[in-house]
Amino acid sequence: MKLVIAIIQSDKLEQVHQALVDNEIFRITVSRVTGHGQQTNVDLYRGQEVTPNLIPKVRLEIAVNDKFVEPTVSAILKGAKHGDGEIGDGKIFILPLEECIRIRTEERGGSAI
Amino acid sequence: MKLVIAIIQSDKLEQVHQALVDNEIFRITVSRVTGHGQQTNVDLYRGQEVTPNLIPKVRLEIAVNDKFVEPTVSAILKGAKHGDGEIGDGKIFILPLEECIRIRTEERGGSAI
Amino acid sequence: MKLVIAIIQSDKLEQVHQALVDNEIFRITVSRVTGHGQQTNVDLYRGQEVTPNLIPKVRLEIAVNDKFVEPTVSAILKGAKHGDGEIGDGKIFILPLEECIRIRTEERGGSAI
Amino acid sequence: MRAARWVCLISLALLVCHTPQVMAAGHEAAEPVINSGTIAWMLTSTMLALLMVPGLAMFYGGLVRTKNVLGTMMHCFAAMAVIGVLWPVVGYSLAFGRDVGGGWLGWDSGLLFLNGIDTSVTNGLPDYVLVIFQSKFAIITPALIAGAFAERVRFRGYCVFIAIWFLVVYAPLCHSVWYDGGEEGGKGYLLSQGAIDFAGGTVVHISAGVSGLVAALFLGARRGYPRTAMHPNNLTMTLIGAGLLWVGWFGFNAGSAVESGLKTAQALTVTQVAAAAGALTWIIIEGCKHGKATSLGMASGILAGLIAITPAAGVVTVKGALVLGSVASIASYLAIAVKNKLGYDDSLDVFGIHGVAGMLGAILLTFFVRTGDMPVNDHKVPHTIGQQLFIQFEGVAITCVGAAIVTLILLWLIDKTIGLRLKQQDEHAGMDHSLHGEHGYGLLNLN
Amino acid sequence: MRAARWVCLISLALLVCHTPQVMAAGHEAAEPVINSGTIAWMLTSTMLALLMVPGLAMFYGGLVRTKNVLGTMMHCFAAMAVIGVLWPVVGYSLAFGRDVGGGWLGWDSGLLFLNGIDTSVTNGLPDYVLVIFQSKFAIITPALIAGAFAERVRFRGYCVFIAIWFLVVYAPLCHSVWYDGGEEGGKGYLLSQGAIDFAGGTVVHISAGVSGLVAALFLGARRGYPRTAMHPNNLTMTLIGAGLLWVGWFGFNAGSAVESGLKTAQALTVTQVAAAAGALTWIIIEGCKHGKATSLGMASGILAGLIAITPAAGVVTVKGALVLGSVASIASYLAIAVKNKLGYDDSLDVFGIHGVAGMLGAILLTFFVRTGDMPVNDHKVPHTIGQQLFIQFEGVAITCVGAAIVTLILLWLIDKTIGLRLKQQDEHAGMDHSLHGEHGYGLLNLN
Amino acid sequence: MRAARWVCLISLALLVCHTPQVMAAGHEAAEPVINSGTIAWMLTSTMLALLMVPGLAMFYGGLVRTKNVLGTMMHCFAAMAVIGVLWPVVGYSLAFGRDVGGGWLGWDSGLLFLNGIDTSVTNGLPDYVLVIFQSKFAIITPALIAGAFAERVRFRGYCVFIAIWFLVVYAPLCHSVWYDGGEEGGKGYLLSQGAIDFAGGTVVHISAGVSGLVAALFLGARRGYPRTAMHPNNLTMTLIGAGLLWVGWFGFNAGSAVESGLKTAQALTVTQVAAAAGALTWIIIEGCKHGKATSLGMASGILAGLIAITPAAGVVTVKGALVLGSVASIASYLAIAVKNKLGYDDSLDVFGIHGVAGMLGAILLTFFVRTGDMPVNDHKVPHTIGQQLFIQFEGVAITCVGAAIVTLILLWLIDKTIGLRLKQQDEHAGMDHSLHGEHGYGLLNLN
Ligand SMILES: Nc1ncnc2c1ncn2[C@@H]1O[C@H](COP(=O)(O)OP(=O)(O)O)[C@@H](O)[C@H]1O
Ligand SMILES: Nc1ncnc2c1ncn2[C@@H]1O[C@H](COP(=O)(O)OP(=O)(O)O)[C@@H](O)[C@H]1O
Ligand SMILES: Nc1ncnc2c1ncn2[C@@H]1O[C@H](COP(=O)(O)OP(=O)(O)O)[C@@H](O)[C@H]1O
Repeated sequence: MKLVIAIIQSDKLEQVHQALVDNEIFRITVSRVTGHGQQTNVDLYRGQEVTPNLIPKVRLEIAVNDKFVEPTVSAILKGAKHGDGEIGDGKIFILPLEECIRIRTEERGGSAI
Repeated sequence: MKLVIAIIQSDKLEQVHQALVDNEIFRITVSRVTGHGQQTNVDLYRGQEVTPNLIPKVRLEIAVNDKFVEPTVSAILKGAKHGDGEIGDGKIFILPLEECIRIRTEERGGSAI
Repeated sequence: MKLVIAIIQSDKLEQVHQALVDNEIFRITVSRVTGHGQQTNVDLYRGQEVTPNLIPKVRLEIAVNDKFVEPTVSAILKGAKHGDGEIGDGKIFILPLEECIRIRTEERGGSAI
Repeated sequence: MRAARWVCLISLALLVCHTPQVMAAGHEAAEPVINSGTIAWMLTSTMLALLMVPGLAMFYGGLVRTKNVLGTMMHCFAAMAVIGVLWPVVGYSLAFGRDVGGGWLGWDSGLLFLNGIDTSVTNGLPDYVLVIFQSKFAIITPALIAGAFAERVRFRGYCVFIAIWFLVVYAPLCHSVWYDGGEEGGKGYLLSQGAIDFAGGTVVHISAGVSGLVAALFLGARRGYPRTAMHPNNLTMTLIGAGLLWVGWFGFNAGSAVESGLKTAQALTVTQVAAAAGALTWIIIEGCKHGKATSLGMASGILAGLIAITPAAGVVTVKGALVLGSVASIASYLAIAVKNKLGYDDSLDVFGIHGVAGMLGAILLTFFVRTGDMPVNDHKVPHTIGQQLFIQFEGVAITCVGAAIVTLILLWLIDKTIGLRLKQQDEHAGMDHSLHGEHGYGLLNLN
Repeated sequence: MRAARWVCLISLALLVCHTPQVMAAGHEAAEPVINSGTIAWMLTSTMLALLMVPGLAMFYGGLVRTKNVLGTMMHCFAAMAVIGVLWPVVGYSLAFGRDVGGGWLGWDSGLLFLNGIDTSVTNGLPDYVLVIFQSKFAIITPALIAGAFAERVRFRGYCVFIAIWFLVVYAPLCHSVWYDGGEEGGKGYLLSQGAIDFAGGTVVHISAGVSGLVAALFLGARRGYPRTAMHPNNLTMTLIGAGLLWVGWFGFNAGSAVESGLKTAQALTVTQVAAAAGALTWIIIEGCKHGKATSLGMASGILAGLIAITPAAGVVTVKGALVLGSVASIASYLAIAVKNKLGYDDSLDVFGIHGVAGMLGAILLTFFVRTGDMPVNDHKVPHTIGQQLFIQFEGVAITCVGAAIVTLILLWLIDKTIGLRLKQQDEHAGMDHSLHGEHGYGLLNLN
Repeated sequence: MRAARWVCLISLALLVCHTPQVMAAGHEAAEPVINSGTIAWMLTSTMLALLMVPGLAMFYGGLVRTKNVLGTMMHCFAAMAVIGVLWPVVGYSLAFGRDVGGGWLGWDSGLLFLNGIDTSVTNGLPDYVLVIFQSKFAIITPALIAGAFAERVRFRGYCVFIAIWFLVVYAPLCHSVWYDGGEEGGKGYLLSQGAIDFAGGTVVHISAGVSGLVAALFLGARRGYPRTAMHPNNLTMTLIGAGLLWVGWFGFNAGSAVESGLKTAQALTVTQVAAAAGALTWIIIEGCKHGKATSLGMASGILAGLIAITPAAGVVTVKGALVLGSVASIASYLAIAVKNKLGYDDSLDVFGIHGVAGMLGAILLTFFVRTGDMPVNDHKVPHTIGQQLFIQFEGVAITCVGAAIVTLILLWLIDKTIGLRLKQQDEHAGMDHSLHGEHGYGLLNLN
């Protein structure tokens, strides 16, 4: 099992979610984060263009069984890109996941994902 | 060492925290997340029943030494269930943790947990 | 590759960020979390000193190539300490990271970090 | 109606201040006589009506998604800026200038930039007072429409839309309902028919509701609607907005008495009662149907009650207010249920609440008119309920049809020229970022 | 006191508008004479007092936990809906109908639905004006109580509680303190004793404070209290709420002069001064004790000052206001410290602030009464300080005992029948979700 | 200017209420005659001006970083507490006591604690009314300065600073612009020169703007400025704050007419028009320059317009208001661009907006003065535009130089004694935590 963590642009959440559902990944956990990368995002403040060092992003956390890793990644890649890819489109991180437990049934392992 | 990540229902935070303390797990980090799973949660919007696709949840992150993994899991299971377990009660993920460093003292490993 | 997760005090974010940049770590993801550890933080509520069990913290997530692990850790240690280290200064967790994908270019592995 | 009342009530006010002509003659005869009490209340009403703009911004702003909160609030503030300038420049002349268009249009080049009335005092009240009081109605009406196409219009297109809409829909309606130029000046068409519209049921709420409906249908639904749940970003703000609207409505309705006297007190009393009745009814409906009374229901009920009493505030009694408030809540509740069935996207239910409660108030009020407040026909005989009902229906129908057609043409024109609907990408990114380069809640991110 | 003042002050007002009877006789004698200035101010005061409801909703709403913010604000808005309907239907008749219960109860079936007074004008003021002004007092009082049992009551039980509480506690108290029916109508009991309660110290604040205390004790603490820290979810909202309350209080206190004249100006001045003194005192205390002045301390001090001056606003001078405001802050600060020692859960310190500052104001005012404002006995001799002190104590004591006993019975009845305390699971989940099916801050979650 | 107008306008008001002396003589001669309409409006204005304090707290509070939101709002509320107490105790005597310092200082020990005027009525208006109306100006001015050194001052130092600043800068300026003691009392210096400052352009906005600039330069920039972006934490709050400021400004400006009559209506009308013109201009500039109109731009434009019209409200016509509002927005926009170039940290642009728009309004108004409102010289001949322009320049210059020098000395003294600048660590941690022991938005964290 793997834990896929993706940092994406806020406006792409809907598309990514849709792409995941299309690939039969139904369970995700998302949160608001702020990111600092290559991207520079321009805000206006009283006529001045301001480049904040921290830009709002969305973080997805998806636990998947091994064979679902690639479908998940490709769904995210599909949904998260602006055009052919723009700076700031984000990253996907894949971590090993040792155990997964469904609280409701206490079942463990792959079936609990 | 392991990193235990749990996604639970917001109203169970207090009970889970209590259960953890009872099992001598004192240090945790929590955050607000939004989850999408099997659960459907009904909100009202001008007389219409609305089923949001993203439901507020709480995410716990607990770094523990190996022998504390099971106590932690059982504490969460105990505190997080609604009755005998309801859809939406959440998940527990266990990740390998290679190193842990206490910033204050710079000590590393199990004793820093 | 490793995923470095650090929980630090909110007021140290700026210093930590600066220290990371000084060590040539430019990409990070941060979020607001609430932590419970040894620290007791006093708030006032109508003349009463209140000790909340959950204290606002900042969580950093930094994916790095292996040789950058120590520079990252030392930068965080440098930036996050209050004086010689105070209770509540936080923790650093290091997790194994199997894969990293840059969404924009779809490149994988170390170069995508 | 109203203008007619001014004359008679202000004469009464003068009466109270006694034989002013004689008095004034004693001292410099040139000094116009003023009624400080009436002025005090009318200025207070003006301020209250202005308070409705931030109130509405809060109400609407809280209901949209986080990424559109500023854009939605800006719709209200933009009305304050755009109409706030247009009104003194040309709007007042169109609405309250001497009738030149068969009761549908005014014009008086002497009123451009309010030139001619800098020191005019009519019946104890400086002309400026009514100009500015009326300006608030002109500001709030286009802002109301914005709720119907929330979260999906371009800011530039919106500004042009409200500016022109104000000139071609609002100004004529306002003229027709409220302009009374006496012998020489002519009279607004609906006013001359004897239609009762105390504080703008037709002019403000029906016209905004219908135009909103047309705009919502013309522009189409928000992307993702209704599949994606579109959660209010801040119901506490919406609730406070509803509270401020209630407060501001006192100025709107009680100020429309254009005096500080009995009629004012009556208008304020029924306004308060109808709002409470509307709110109570809505939460009772929800309590019975869902077992839960919502805060948005409370706010919606307040609004429905206030809207229904608007055309009726000066002419019905407390019992009438209780009935109008309750029935308006029921009707709006049902109208929204129907909307959900039909599936069109009137985002913040401008038609469902303003349109429906406004029409209902304009028509139902007939049954509760206080003896003595029924308009009279040419022979000074009060209308029968049937006659008045017909007139009220006529007013509502003309407003609906007129507003709908003109709005539709206007939308089409703007959409073809500068564009109104937001581009897909901008809609996804949210208006705050794509149109205004800002974020409503910086607090959400670390800074 | 107040009613008595109406008569004399309004006669003065008429004086200013001169010989109206004669005048009016000259022209259509039927037209009642009105005082437009007084009406303007009284309507403004009414609006200001209404503004206190959203103000209180913000103040209270900001202090509870995030999951209860809407539920808490709904307590204030529900009072607006429930009492807003009850007051014109039956409440006014109970409070201001002809005395039928030994100075403790009024009744006049002609006032049901405000039937009889649709066009009444008394001493230049339409009756409606006072009806609606008074309605705000009736609305705000039950809403105040809600702070004592915040975060743990069922919405339905709460609505029933405030409805009945209003009828059996508020209406009698209001009648006893403010009803003056002249020769035939009788007089409220406390009024006839000569108790000074300018703007509702006993009726509003003491009665709410004591009832809140009883309710807090009866219902028990919130689950987890005081072990778990219960953080205010939005102190910015609380602070703005305190600001709006300050503004609204001007209407509350200065409107209670029921005129627009010297007494009004005096009441407004001391209100302003006492609020500032209360706020300054509280932050000085905190600064000395903790080295940090809190925003909640600022807000609490503002409230304590405003509450203490409420019964005294019309009768004390600026020096008295400075003293009352400061002492109220000190007393409330201490009262809350004592509460924390005792460990009961008066969640938002309704008793600690409203109860304590209210009592203190009602009693201490005796020492600062302006010469000429001291009530007179049957022989027209002003009371001595000792005599007045006794009367003030009596008023406070009766209010406390009466409100406590009746509230207790009422709580018991409701708890046994429809239930008042929230179920454990619902309390954990929060009122917003479990009772209202909503979330206050959608912005917290992605949407 | 203003004081002079009181006399003449109130006599007019009395005129309307006719031959009061005769009347009053007929009945108990002791009773002072009051003008209830004027009182009603002046009290309403007072309330509106008070509303500006929470309005400003919202405006400023929303613009700083999350960790400083409460601390910034507390700056506004602290002014309410500190000056709210100082004004009745000693401030009024300094500002409106008999002239003792060559037109720059008043003193009347009989006015300490407002002792002597508890029942005074002058020209139909209780003295208290003006005392309390004026107190709002005294409160808001120091609060405005706080924006210039937002996010980096200690609370204690700030409180001491505003207290002394009020005594040594505000009170003399206020005396010099508005005090008119007639024959015996003397006259304020600027007033005697014939300077026009209707509602406080120099006294309030220029003095606050200049003092803010000096303070910003003296204290230095926030740590991290301008490298780190300092995002507004809550622009929705800022926008609502701007809305409340607009509403409150009606009291500020129209109340400064000290009557309820034609001048009041004129002042209110141009205030509304200038605000709308300012807002529209700013968003047009932004739209042209960046393709995006921001909500902060809207709010800034509203403010610029309101500030520019403040000194001019009573004397210019609608056209003048349109010009003043627009030009003020352009000038403020440019001023802020210059600031960004120069790199000093006037955090919330107190000088860029209040200072610049204030000066501009004070000077430009000369070209739009209504015939008949131009001040006259000793021979009763109205000033020429050139003469008046010189006087206006003189007023602005004196205010700037005086405020700057005294503020600088004061800052130096406080910094050397109790300390003003926040310690580095506390600045990093944020004022809310380090100075007030609280968090503005508890909702951000789980609770
Ligand atoms: N090594 C990393 N560790 C943690 N977060 C990262 C890392 N690299 C990128 N991110 C996150 O991804 C976001 C997008 O990164 P950015 O560098 O702008 O994109 P790109 O790599 O496409 O140029 C950043 O804002 C940050 O939140
Ligand atoms: N595979 C997963 N990856 C990430 N988050 C998950 C996953 N499965 C469940 N979750 C989280 O747990 C929450 C509860 O899941 P749900 O499916 O409703 O519960 P259950 O498994 O008991 O039916 C979800 O809202 C989501 O946040
Ligand atoms: N084992 C742990 N698991 C998860 N979070 C932890 C753990 N230990 C510490 N933390 C986080 O670090 C923060 C600081 O910990 P604390 O115990 O106060 O510091 P210290 O270890 O220096 O005494 C906590 O508030 C918590 O958020």
